[in-house]
Amino acid sequence: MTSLELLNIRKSYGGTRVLDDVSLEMDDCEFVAFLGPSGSGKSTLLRIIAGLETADAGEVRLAGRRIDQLPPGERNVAMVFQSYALYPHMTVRENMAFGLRNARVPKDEIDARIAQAAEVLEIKDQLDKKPAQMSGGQRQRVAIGRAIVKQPGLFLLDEPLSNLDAALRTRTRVELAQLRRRVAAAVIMVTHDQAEAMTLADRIVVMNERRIQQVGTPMEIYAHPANAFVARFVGSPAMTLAPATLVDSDGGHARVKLSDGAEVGTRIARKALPPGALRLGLRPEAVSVVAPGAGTTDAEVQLVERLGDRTLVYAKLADGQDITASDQGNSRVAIGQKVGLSIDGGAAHLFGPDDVGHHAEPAT
Amino acid sequence: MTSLELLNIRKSYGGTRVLDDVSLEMDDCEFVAFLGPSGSGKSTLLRIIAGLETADAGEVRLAGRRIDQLPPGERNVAMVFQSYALYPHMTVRENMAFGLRNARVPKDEIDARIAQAAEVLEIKDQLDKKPAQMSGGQRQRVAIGRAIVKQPGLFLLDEPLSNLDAALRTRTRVELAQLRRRVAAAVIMVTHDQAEAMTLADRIVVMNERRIQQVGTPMEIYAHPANAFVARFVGSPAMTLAPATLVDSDGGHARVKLSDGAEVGTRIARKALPPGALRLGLRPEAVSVVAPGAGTTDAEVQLVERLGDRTLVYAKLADGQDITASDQGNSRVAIGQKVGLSIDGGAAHLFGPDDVGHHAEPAT
Amino acid sequence: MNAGGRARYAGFAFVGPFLLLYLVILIYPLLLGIGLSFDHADLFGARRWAGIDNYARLLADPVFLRSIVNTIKLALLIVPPLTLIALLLALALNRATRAAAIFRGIFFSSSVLSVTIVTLIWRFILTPDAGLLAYGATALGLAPAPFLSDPSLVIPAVAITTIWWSLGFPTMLFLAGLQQINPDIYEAAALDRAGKWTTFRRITLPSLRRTLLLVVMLQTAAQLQLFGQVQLLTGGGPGGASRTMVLFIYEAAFGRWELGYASAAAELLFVLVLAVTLLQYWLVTRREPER
Amino acid sequence: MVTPLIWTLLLSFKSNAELMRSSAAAFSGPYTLENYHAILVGSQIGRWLLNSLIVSLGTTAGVLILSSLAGYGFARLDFPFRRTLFVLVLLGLAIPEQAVILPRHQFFAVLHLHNSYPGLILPGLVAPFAVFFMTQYFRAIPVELDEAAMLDGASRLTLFWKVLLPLTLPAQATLGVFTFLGSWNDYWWPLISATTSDRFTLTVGLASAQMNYAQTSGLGFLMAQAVFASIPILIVYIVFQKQIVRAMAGAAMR
Amino acid sequence: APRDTRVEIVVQRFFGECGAVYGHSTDVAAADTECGILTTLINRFQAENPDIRVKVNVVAWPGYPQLSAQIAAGDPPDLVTMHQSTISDYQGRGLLEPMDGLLAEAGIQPAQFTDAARAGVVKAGRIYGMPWDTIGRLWHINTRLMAQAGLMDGDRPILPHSPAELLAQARQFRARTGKPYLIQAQVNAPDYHVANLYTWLIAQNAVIFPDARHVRLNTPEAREIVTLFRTLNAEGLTTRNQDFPAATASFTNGDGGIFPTGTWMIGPYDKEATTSGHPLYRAYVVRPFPRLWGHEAAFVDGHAWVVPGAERSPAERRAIARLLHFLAAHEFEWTRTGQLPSFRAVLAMPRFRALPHRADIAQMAATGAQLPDYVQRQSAIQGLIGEELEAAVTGAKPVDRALADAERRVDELLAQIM
Ligand SMILES: Nc1ncnc2c1ncn2[C@@H]1O[C@H](COP(=O)(O)OP(=O)(O)OP(=O)(O)O)[C@@H](O)[C@H]1O
Ligand SMILES: Nc1ncnc2c1ncn2[C@@H]1O[C@H](COP(=O)(O)OP(=O)(O)OP(=O)(O)O)[C@@H](O)[C@H]1O
Ligand SMILES: [Mg+2]
Ligand SMILES: [Mg+2]
Repeated sequence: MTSLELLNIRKSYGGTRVLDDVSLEMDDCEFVAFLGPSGSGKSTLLRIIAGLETADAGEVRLAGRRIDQLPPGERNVAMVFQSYALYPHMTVRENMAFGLRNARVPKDEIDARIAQAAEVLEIKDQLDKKPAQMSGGQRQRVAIGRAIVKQPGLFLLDEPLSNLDAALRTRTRVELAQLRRRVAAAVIMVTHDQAEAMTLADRIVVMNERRIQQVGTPMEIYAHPANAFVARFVGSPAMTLAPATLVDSDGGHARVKLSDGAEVGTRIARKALPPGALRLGLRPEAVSVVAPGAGTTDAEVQLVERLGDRTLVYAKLADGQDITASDQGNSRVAIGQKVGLSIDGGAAHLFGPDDVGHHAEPAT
Repeated sequence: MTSLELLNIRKSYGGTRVLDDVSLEMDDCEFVAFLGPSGSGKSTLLRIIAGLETADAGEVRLAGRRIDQLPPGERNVAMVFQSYALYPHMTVRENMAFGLRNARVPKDEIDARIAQAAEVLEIKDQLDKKPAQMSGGQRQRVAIGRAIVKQPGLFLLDEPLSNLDAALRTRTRVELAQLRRRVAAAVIMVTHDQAEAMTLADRIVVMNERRIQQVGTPMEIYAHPANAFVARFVGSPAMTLAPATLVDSDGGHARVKLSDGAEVGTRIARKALPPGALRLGLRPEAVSVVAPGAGTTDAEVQLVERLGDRTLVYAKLADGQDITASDQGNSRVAIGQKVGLSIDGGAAHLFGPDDVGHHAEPAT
Repeated sequence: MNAGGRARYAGFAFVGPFLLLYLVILIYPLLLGIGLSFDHADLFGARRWAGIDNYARLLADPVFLRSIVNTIKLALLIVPPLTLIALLLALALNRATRAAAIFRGIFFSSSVLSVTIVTLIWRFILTPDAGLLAYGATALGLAPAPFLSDPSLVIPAVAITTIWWSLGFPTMLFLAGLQQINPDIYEAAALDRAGKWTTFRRITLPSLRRTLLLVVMLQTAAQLQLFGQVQLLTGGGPGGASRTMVLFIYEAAFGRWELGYASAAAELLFVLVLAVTLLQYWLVTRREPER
Repeated sequence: MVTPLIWTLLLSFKSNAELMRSSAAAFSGPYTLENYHAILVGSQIGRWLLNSLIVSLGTTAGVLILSSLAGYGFARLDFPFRRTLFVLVLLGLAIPEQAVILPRHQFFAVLHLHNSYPGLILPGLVAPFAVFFMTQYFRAIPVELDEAAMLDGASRLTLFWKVLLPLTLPAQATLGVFTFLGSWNDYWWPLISATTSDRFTLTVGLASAQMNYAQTSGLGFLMAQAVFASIPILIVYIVFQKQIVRAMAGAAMR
Repeated sequence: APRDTRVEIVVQRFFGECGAVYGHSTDVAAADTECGILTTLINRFQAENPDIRVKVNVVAWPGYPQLSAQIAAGDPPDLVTMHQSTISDYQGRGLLEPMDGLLAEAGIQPAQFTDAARAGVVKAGRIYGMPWDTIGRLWHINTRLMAQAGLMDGDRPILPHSPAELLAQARQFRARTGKPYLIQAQVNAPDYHVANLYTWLIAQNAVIFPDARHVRLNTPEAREIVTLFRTLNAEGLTTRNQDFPAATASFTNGDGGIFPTGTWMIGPYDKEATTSGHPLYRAYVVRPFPRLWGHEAAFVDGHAWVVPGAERSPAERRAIARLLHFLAAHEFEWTRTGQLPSFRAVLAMPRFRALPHRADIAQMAATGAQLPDYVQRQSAIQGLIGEELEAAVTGAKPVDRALADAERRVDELLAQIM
């Protein structure tokens, strides 16, 4: 069932357009991430849904009801702020109860809901502390708890993890994932961390420059980026985009030549490609390190990032083109070394002059 | 050549011991990361080196000279604070010049050094801005620039990346790596993010509970964790530690049985193991998802984390033991599903009752 | 920030009560006063149109002109040292020790006294034949300085009294300002080889810029209205050497019953205070980046 | 710095007759409680104390309420002429008391407000600095808190009352102490507004209790009065001193 | 409780509060100090007249800002203490009730007043107050030091009869005792020099205020008087930097010969003079200002009871009259403070004459002179003249210029009176 519906939302600040005709539909219980660079309008869109900002045009509907005219408190949405925005003078319990009291929920019911949320979030013994007495991770949970107890139709999370340190972030991410399976509600999470979005969301809404660039499951977005922006933005480290020229086609599939002369055969349909300059998109896992001369082309190693289970190699082709490759965890590659790169053309992408992405045809 | 030398450093706050007999040697131009959980004393140790705290006992030597009696400004070290600690009322240029002026460096020289640092850090056109007018990433670079211009013998960085958002963090990490190759000085970086430490450091000093747990290159620490703490702390997601009992040995190598009955043959020397309860250490990449029944054992999927290029699967064995496995990027595994797990015993670790780690013998 | 702009006028409900009182109790009398300043008027309601007579007379009245000079001199002699001492005190007391807390209390307690008592105390300190300073001076074999009867010493004497009396509040403001400064930047400065003085001048002082502005503005406005100390301590003497504008206004109103004249002087004082305050604000903020 | 204070204290315990010869007598005994006795037994001191408390507390409460409301309004709400009105309030900082006190007196006479508590309290309620201070303080509170409360369904009043106001407690304490202090020591307005001695505040009452040449013949008594009148403020200060410094840190200079 | 139906009158006075000692006392004879005597007097009146409720409003000295405020607010008290020199201000503006009727009702005839007192309350031909005393300045003299200086003739101090003699005696005093001849409160006390100037101008029959709008100060007579004090100051024959409390203490401690100050100090100093061991013990007399020019004269002022204009019922008037009557009948008690009586009868009383030093100063009731009744703003004017005189005496300004400035400023002030 459709839960949230955005219709042609438009918003400007002063003379500056911030959102341009944004429309979106979201299912009940769906977890959607708004992903995009800073300033792309993610928070603004979220705040329009929450009622903290007013759209200049467009409609917001929740469970079929138009809510954009309602005050924030009556929209049946709950929000977790980036800064948590816990009430510093209230205990955890009071923080959670505040919204319910305002909604005149009976006392018993309030207690029950708080107890339950505290159970889920494992903060039962923190209920009488004040936020200042808690660690960052605990505060985060209280902020989530404050949203949960309201049993809203829609959770809105604005960069809920960005204030946490790396260790806590990974843990909290898992917690968020588990949480959403326990509470039956739709969730929108704003983030500019693609790993976060990929991990948590059912669907990702990639935003850039006032518009939605692509909407899709994490895998769709990773595997079939709609355009070069999405391709670069999603995936870490970023996809290499190397200028390429069409050479030939084998079996209807495009074959391209990189600027250093190396040729790569793709599984992308030749005829779908527009005329004009192309860029070849290569994720690091499509480029592996081999002995010099043994691969598609050779390169010089610029930087080695050892991540334990695998190693990322930042290299330069003969003509200066940067390219990121991957190697095993116990790679012996060193900076300055010459290596061979084996490019898996079957996993490559092509982007035309209009920036639209073209992807390998499914293996038959 | 030995650059920094710490000898039996001890420190208490009030009655609480924070550092216990810490000793360390560090080479010229080496990049060392202090890695450890919150409260393990990393910052304290760093601040003792900088002269911002005084050790209760022990010596600090830099380039052979004892420095623990010198005031901070005269120790020839530079520090980058977690909060940057930029002087808010000074422009970027003034921020960088401040320390040099105090050291009576000639005006020309100051200008030259600032120009050079600005060049390296790509903040040339920001020099006349004030910190408040800059983004987090830019401020970070200014903080680094302020350290660079002093041309110190040792850089101290206290969680230099923890204030950055995820996108910026990855980029800055690469920048830091490049930077240290351009400035010839030893670097100590405090962090509790193991990815950061692994990526950047020549050697990692793992700290916990007032003491150094292990010192080694990232690969040593990843591959041969000295104890269970290091094993769990380094590597993301954390290594699974499953109780195991010694069954038998094949060819002098230990073979163990997990609590669900599955048996795993390791390449760990049998005779090195102490008597008593063992734990089997498995990194996610040592456990791969296969069809049910086709692997070492079976498990039920609890959570799936899709990272694009690979997928992490959090699962439970029949007896309730948690285990983390990995699968390909396009894995179809879903929550609740039964899967088989194939355990690569050759990559497993064993920890004895004394917590000491035992690792596979090198393949011959 | 509000939904739908329904609450465009809600703000008035919050600022309204204050604004109403403000208009009725401050602005309306101010306007009445401005009206009065164009009248010949006495305390009991007699009124006669005077045009700019009062102002013309004021600007030709050497006593008034001297009171302006005295007032400005006093402000100049009080505000900078007061600010400086308060700043130093705050620096000294900006620590969490018990002693510091006790001293904060002591320095605050002089502000607690009413002006009557303050002047009384200082009269006894300053009087050359009987004051504490006199005892001290005599003990050192010096002739005690006639602080209250020498025209050139009376203004410094009043200034000292005032500084002693007013120290509490600015000290508090500075203490607060100091606590705002991120302690990390002091450590950064230590690593940057900044000595005590450099740290103060280049780190502390600039960080206190806004506090400094606030203190100076508030104190200037207050000291330009200095009154009780001179009325009680010197009566404006000797020979008018310490008559301030407000004392002049007081004398004109209550001594001579020339309400119109007093009002005109009060309006000129208002203009002076306003001008000086705005000037300070402009001087300090003009080079600040937009925030 | 402290000497004058100690001296005041010592003087207050000396007999007036002895002090008439020399105020230096303060530094040696004998000390006496006669001055405090005289204050306490003096006919109307209880009444004046009560009046001062009513006026000072009334003023303080009023200032806190008005400036909190206005501070919130100026800091958080958008309404027509907001900036202009705020500047207008700031102009009030420059208005000398003398420019308004007499016209205000006449105007209060017309309203028959003199010699009454409202007449004594009302002028103190108009405190532009308080509004400025509270506005700054409210500005320092993150807007997210407002938004969180709005999403929690709080009305503007609930938001103000339950969420923001408690956060300004340190500021209220500071402002309260200074307002109380100013009101307690105010002399001119109560002098000309309170016309009968049963409406005098402590400052006016104590002044009236002085003989013409009190400095000569009643020095000890005067000092005892000073000490006596300061006690309530010192108590208030000691109780709130922690809050005060914290508060100013929050608002003073953002 | 039944409502208080008694007629109420509000008495407003300065002189301080002394409820601690005299709160409920009606024993006037046992009372001491201005405050004590007045408090017990009113207590006694209240006790003797239970049908009247006397509400006493004690105000801070001098009480005029408050009185003005009360009048401006339309709520003045019924009976108020006022300096006689101030009556013109309020009378000139029509704010006081003429009291001829009230006094008649109280059984008091103006002829009972001393000349000095009557001059203080009669304005424009009508009586605007019941005089309560006459206060003037006297020379308080330390006879021990005068003896040491060779300026005693038996138990009588030798006082000068001309300016030259004054200087000679002062120099002699200085030489013999090493102390200043005069103790003068010159700091923050503008009226001090004015009293000197007025006294000796009046002694020469100089017209100070020729009419309501002018003063005449820049005259040879005035210059001579001021020059004398300038010389005293310049030669160190007087204390220089003292204010009133310092000068008072100075005289108490025997640090100078003569302290010209008010009648009100007789009581405290006499107490010193009768306490053995104190510097003034048996070494204190007072005299009116000496005759340096012209004839014997004293510039005096006095307190009076006045009635601000307001609507009052006949009952209230009767109550006021009864209080006035009572006060008049007990004026002797008040003179124990050191002030001179305003009723001839008291002046003649043996009890009064028997009070210490009173016989020496009683003549002031006859020689005492006040300014013409049309002179307003005396207090402001004295402040203003005093400021200029202080400048002249201390040498900050030439005498001529100071006097000319004073004249100009006073004329300007008078011109503005509405
Ligand atoms: N109140 C405002 N007034 C003016 N411009 C604003 C306001 N709020 C946001 N903007 C502008 O709108 C654009 C979108 O802002 P928004 O906060 O929605 O971005 P975002 O995608 O959430 O970015 P981030 O990742 O940095 O939070 C930005 O350019 C921002 O500068
Ligand atoms: N000034 C201090 N007074 C008392 N205890 C302190 C002080 N500074 C640090 N500690 C304590 O010393 C221990 C080590 O602190 P330290 O800051 O070195 O930890 P850390 O490893 O840097 O932790 P984090 O990762 O949280 O920064 C902690 O338990 C901390 O509470
Ligand atoms: Mg945002
Ligand atoms: Mg730390």
